Amino acid sequence: MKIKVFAALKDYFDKDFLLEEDLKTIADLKAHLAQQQPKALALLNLCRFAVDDEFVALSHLIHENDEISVIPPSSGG
Amino acid sequence: MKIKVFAALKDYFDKDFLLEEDLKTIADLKAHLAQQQPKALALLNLCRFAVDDEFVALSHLIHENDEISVIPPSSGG
Amino acid sequence: MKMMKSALFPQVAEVDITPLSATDLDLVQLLSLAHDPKAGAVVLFSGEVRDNSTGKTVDYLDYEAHESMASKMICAIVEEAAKRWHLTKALAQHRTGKVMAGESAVVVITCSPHRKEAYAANRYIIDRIKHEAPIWKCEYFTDGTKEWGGNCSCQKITGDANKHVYEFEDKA
Amino acid sequence: MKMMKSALFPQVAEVDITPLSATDLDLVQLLSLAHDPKAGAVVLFSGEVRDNSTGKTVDYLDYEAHESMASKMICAIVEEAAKRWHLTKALAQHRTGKVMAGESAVVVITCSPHRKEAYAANRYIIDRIKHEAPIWKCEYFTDGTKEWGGNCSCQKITGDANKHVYEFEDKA
Repeated sequence: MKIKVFAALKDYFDKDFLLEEDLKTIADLKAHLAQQQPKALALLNLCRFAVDDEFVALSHLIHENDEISVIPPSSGG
Repeated sequence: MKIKVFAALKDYFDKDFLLEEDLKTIADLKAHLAQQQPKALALLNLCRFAVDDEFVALSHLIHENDEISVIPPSSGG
Repeated sequence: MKMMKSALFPQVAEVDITPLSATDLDLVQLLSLAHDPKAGAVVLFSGEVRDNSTGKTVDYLDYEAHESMASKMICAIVEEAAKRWHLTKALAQHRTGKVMAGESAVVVITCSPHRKEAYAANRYIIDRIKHEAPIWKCEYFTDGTKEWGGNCSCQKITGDANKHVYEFEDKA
Repeated sequence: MKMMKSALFPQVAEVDITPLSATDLDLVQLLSLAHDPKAGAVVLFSGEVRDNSTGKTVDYLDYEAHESMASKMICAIVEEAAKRWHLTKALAQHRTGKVMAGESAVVVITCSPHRKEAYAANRYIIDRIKHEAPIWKCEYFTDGTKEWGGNCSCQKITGDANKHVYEFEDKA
């Protein structure tokens, strides 16, 4: 799967990267990312996740070629 | 006194004119105008009166050299 | 005439325009006058002449004003709003004379650090100008007829053509 | 990208702009695009970069967006508002990249026959864009420091950083 992160998440992760791990759900992905960067946990807990530009729940099943966006709370305007 | 009228009142009166009548109050002036132009009564009943650019009550006492504006309801904007 | 008296409202920068204009309202110039790096939120309202009214095609409107009273009243309304909502800048300008369909008859611009205040103040200013300023429109239709603009329908509620219902009040 | 799909909302004229812009927002051009002789009321909101934030002097902001999601979301919000308030025209455009203090970061224009709907729809659009669109600001200060913009404080009320409190709801 391909992961894209935005805004302050880029202080902890590359802005996009590939993950080869066997992660079944978005919840698994979130746990994996928090494990990689424990300092990002608070921010990850505020994030939404999107697959192919659609927001998905933590229970969403990940497919091998999914492009997953990790979306911090908006601060536009 | 000098009288100025506006908007639809000009269908009934000159836009400004002098009155020599002995009118004590704004109420007297209103009654006088309605007597001159009975068809203007409904509109006069909706109007406010101003002396020297300040709105005044019907009980306001008229002075000889007052300039009195007869102000229909606003329809600006 | 200055729209703002800095002696009264030192927090409000002066915007040096006339509240009545006999020529086209220049929205671009007014926006640039209202521009303020301390304001995060700018709200502009433009009241424009619709091309139809009561089922007839409008050619143009002709606005008449009691100029001295309308000018003072617009300034006072803008100043009151600027004070009440702590605006960084505020201005309003109303046309007089002939305004063609599609042209702007009145513009209100409010600037504030936060958008809530800019919207509320803008609405307050335009509602009071429309209801209270001694300005009247006469509609000229393409069929050659004309009609003096009716006043608002507040009278049905208040029982007095000069007492108005303001939608902004619950938001202030 | 078309901001409006006339097939869905035949009453809304199409305004052919991109919801995101990497260059200066041209308020004058946007106002002229939104111009509509059927609209008596035009409301423009411009969200501008303030020259200070949390006590520090702001040099510029840098806006990052999830561009495909933000574009779709802005279009959907504008379309929903246009339908809900029967707008004659509506558009919104948000900056990406570097926006200097005093420049406009987001513009919303709503046009309607009556002003109440133009104000309500405008507020709805900007509130939803600010709360929901995946767009983030990073503040760069004149002292050389930078800071990612915090999200709104709705979480204090809703208990969820992605559930928001909307002030427009009581006016819809």
